[in-house]
Amino acid sequence: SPSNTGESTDKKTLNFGAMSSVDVIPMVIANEKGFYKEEGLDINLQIFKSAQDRDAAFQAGSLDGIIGDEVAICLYQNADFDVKILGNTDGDFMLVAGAQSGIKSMKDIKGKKVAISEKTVIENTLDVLLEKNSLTPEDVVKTVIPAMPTRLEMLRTNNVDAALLPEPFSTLAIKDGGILLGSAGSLSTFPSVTAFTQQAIDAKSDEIKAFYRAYDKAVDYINNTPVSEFEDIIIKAVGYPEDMKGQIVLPKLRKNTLPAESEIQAVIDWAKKKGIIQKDLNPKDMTYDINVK
Amino acid sequence: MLEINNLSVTYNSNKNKVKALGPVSMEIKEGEIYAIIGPSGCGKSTLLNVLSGIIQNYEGKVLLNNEVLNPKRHSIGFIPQNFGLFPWKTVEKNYMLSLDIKKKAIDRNIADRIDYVLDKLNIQSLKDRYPNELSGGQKQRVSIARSFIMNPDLLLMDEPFSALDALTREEAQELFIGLWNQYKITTLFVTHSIEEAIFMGKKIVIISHCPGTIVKTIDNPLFNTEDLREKEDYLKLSSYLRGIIKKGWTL
Amino acid sequence: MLEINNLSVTYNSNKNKVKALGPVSMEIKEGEIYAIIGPSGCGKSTLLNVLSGIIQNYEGKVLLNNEVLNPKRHSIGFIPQNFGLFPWKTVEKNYMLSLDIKKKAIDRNIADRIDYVLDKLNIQSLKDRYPNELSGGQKQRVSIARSFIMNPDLLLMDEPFSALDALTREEAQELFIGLWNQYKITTLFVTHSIEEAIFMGKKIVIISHCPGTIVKTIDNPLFNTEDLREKEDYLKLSSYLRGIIKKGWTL
Amino acid sequence: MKKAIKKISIFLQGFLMINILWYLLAYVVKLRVLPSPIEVYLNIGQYSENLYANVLASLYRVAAGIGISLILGVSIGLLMAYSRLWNKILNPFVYFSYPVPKTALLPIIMLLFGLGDVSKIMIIVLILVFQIIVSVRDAVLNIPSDTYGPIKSLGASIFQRFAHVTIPAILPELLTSIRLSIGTALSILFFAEGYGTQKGIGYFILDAWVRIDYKGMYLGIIVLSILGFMLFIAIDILEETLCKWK
Amino acid sequence: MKKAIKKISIFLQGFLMINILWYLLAYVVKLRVLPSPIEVYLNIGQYSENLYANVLASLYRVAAGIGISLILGVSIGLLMAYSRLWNKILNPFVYFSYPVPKTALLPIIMLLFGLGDVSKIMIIVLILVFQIIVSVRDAVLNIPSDTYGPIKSLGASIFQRFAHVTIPAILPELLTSIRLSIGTALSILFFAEGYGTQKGIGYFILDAWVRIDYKGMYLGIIVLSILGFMLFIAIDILEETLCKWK
Ligand SMILES: Nc1ncnc2c1ncn2[C@@H]1O[C@H](COP(=O)(O)OP(=O)(O)OP(=O)(O)O)[C@@H](O)[C@H]1O
Ligand SMILES: Nc1ncnc2c1ncn2[C@@H]1O[C@H](COP(=O)(O)OP(=O)(O)OP(=O)(O)O)[C@@H](O)[C@H]1O
Ligand SMILES: [Mg+2]
Ligand SMILES: [Mg+2]
Repeated sequence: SPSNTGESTDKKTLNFGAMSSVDVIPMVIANEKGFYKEEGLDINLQIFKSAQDRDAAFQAGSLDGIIGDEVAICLYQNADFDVKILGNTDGDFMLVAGAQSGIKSMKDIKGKKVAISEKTVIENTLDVLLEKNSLTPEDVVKTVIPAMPTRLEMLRTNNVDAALLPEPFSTLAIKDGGILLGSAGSLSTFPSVTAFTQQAIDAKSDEIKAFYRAYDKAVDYINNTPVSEFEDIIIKAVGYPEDMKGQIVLPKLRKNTLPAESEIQAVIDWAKKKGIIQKDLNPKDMTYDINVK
Repeated sequence: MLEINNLSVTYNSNKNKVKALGPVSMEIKEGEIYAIIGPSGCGKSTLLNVLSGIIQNYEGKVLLNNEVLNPKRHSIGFIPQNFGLFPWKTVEKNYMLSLDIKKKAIDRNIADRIDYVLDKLNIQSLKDRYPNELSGGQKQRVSIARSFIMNPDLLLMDEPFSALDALTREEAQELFIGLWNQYKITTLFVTHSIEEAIFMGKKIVIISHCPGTIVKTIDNPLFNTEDLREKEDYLKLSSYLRGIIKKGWTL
Repeated sequence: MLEINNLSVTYNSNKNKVKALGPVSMEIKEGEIYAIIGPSGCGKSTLLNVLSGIIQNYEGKVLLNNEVLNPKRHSIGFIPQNFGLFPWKTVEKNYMLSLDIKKKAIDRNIADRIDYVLDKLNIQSLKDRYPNELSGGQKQRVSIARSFIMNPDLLLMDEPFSALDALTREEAQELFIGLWNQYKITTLFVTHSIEEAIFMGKKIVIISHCPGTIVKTIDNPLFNTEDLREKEDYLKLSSYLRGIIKKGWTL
Repeated sequence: MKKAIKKISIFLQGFLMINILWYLLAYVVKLRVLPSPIEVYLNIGQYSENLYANVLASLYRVAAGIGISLILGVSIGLLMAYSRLWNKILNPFVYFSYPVPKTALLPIIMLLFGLGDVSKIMIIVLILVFQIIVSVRDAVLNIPSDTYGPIKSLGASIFQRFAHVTIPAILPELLTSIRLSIGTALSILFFAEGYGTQKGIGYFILDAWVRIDYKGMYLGIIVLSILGFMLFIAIDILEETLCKWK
Repeated sequence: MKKAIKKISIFLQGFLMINILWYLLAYVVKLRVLPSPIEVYLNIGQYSENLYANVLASLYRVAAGIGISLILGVSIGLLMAYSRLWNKILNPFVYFSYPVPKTALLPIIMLLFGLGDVSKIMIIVLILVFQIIVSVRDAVLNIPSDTYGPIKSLGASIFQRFAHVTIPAILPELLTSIRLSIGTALSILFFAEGYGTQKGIGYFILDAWVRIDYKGMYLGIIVLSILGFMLFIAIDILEETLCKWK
């Protein structure tokens, strides 16, 4: 494979943004372990505390790419913002019932209060989980709590009966006696993706290729190294609570791959039905194969 | 009748005590009008504030019509230097304030009195204005109206005309004396002007430097004399008073 | 010498024009002191504001020492009613302001003059205080110091003593006249007090109702007389002036 | 009314100027985050009925928040002004609470008051009440003591002094403080309406932001500004009615 | 210094009282979101060096934001006070911008100024500058015109009038307006430090929140309050030095 290492011709900085969540671990490791440098890539990795800030920066042109989700990419495309999915990440979203909610399985969730964030992959995952269990979205009371720490806290204090949470919040909820009712991963969907603007793909394709090569290296490293060796790095960069030290379990990560078209189509249909998007989108137009190999 | 017996006042400000007045003893018969003059800071306003019930922390005794002075029981008119009108009340609400607070019903008698006072002071037409829309002289007249309408047992005035210019001042003084002659309300007023004291005070009380005590009380035969300032006696009396002032308010 | 020729002033406020003064013509010889009296609102302050260069929008001609009056070229002292001290400057900075603005170096001459003036007015010890820490009389003296230190071509005073009480006022008048006799600065002052006009004005200018014009200019033989108020002539002159005032500032 | 009409005209001028500037800026940067005002206004139809309900919901929260803050703030402010003891006790508390970033307390407020309107109103109250307390207390203490002279000499009761002097004397400051509160309360809607609700102009803006619907978002901002302005005008009219003497 | 010392003592009392109240509330509600103050202070050690750098970073942003707002606000405020024309032009603009929720403009600010310190400082400026403009303009217009009399009669130049009268006369209002600005600027750190940085006390609080590290979060809030208070004291000392005459 043609590596750009050594060719020092006007390298551009790649600006990449993500929320502090589990999916960003490979990027953080690649940065810390120097994998980007090895690929000759100069990266500016921005970690945001809220999705809105990330979106604002992305839209304002301060970022070339982000970790987002399929719903967000639909929204971008719907708003004529040409963003392409270039890969999948292994972030998962879990539906956890509170210890005192009386919910033991998906059957008990009817009529209960579920904390989500609206018009996001979180709501999408909840709806998909409900439908898989022969329920409809109307069967639960959706309670909007955008901030994830607050969503977790409302679950812990029984203000809501269940909550849809990403890692590490879901693990914390389960540690407190919460019951895992289902997850996106259990349905073999991986709604969390990496995406770049078409503009960046056109102007910085070499850099993006280098980015994914480093990503794959990081995946190899993570899969083959005990967590304890890089635990501190991710605690610092990702926003894991300090007291999870020694208890972090990472899923087996996959090297970069594009999500299945059917999966994207399902998200498009959902968003269309919800009225979140108006345009007729085509999964083919939403992905781009950068072809690293 | 107002009786003041060994009155003295001490202010407590920031831990140190300031004796501001006293001891002062005097007696004002019903229907008299007294002028008080004294150096700046000698306690003239303090005295009026005691008599008007604003300062309640004093030593000595103050009796009005043989009862301990109490603004809730007695009816006391008070005209401060800045006229004491409330800017948020119309002229009418301002001069009716006394009746309002005392919750007096307006009977035939009072209504006549109101008409007479307003007419004399020529402020009928200002009824609906706010004090800010009045000249100094007009404000003064409204303030006088407020006190005369309530027919007080005692009227107190603290430099009532000093904020007015020369001409307006003489007009206001004459209006006041006109009304006063009608109602003969027991009155005590503070002034910085010898002229005013002679023109308006049946008796003139001279107070010493702080803490103020009474230096002398003078009978004033020139009270309410027309063309006062052109009389020979005026010159004498005023130069006598001036002499006391020059000697630092001592005899 | 100050020459005022057909001066009139019109204010433009909210679209309607108010003629506030004029036409006024007068001449003040060097080393003279003129008192101006007139009814409230007749334009006295307006006249002083023109002469001090504060109002520059006037009709007519004003010449000082044969040049068109201009505060940048001329040296003009101005004492407003509230003394015009800057609360954020110490007393020293306040009285040195005139020299500061005119960027005058302090030579032997000026230093002597400063010493003399401060000494006369007895404010040496107040140097480092702020105006808020002074009594009215002290403020007045600092304001007078400011003007005398600069040795102005023209001194203007707008009711300079009216904010002081009777006693302080007489003291201040005497201090002022003492200094004035030393330096004989051409002076024009506005007053509401007939007494003050007679005591301090070599000539007394009477102004009519708004828009003010000159009703009469009177030579005052009583200027700077000791024990003025006890003189027979004083009574005559003051009752003459009072007569004019009573007739509504007309002859 | 004169003052109100003048303000409306100033507002309209400002509105026009901002739109022109906005148009030019949008024209220059040509980015989706900054649609031109024309695009925004052309799209107004699709939101219109929706907007109405949102404005009402926010108005209710803002009004309730300001109302409660006023009741609490005025009472505590008066208490502190009248009683030296209470002033001594409460002053340090007020003083310390002033710079505490109340928005950081959102999680606690949600836990204590739930996800409903109560917690939204409470956060508005928490932010406003301290400044109202301080301004009422200072306004009362700033009434020159001799103002009470004439009414005291008439033997007025505490209550009469209060009704005839204290209240009218502090009214202008109180209205100014309400005016400032309105601005603050509206900008707090952003936090308050971010959770537990599907109604409110703050929600409308946040929702549009999430959906990357910048036209909707700017429309919401404009509506919020106009709402703020209308509340300002309402206060102006109230002031002209209550403070005729000014 | 007397004023400052008095304020420090009031602050300490307030601090104590808040902590006692906090302790009681924590004891009653027994929730993880509300750890007791004792727990918070016991954990201070693990953050200490970290906190220092964070405070410095925030201080820089706040100082720069307030500084720029002052320069802009004072110049524009003076311009509007001195020139009727400019007042006519800028007044509607200022008036309309006042109630616009500036935090909603984050996308534009990022667009125009990127993700770095400049955009953080700019959002502070955007929120503060209007209130400084208004307060400077009003302060200048409120100087009674006869204040200038004595200095005009001395033939002072515009610049001299400015230095001897205008500036000292508006100084107290300016300092009050800076004091208010500090409170606002600190609470804006919450937005401003949520992106593009890993330093700052706002970031520290947000980060602790996301980590569900409530002890750290409250520590941050306390530190922010103390920082605010110290800036207040600094202004007090400045005021006592510059406004000796008060
Ligand atoms: N509230 C107060 N606390 C402490 N001292 C006071 C207070 N009010 C007045 N004083 C002092 O008491 C003395 C008498 O004051 P008062 O106002 O009665 O004088 P006055 O004769 O009315 O003076 P003026 O002629 O200037 O009006 C003064 O020395 C004054 O400084
Ligand atoms: N800035 C202004 N705009 C419009 N009219 C004014 C202005 N200043 C003064 N006037 C009017 O001009 C007239 C003269 O005012 P001026 O202040 O000169 O009177 P004055 O003789 O000094 O009065 P007083 O004795 O009360 O000080 C008055 O009728 C006043 O209302
Ligand atoms: Mg007094
Ligand atoms: Mg005048």
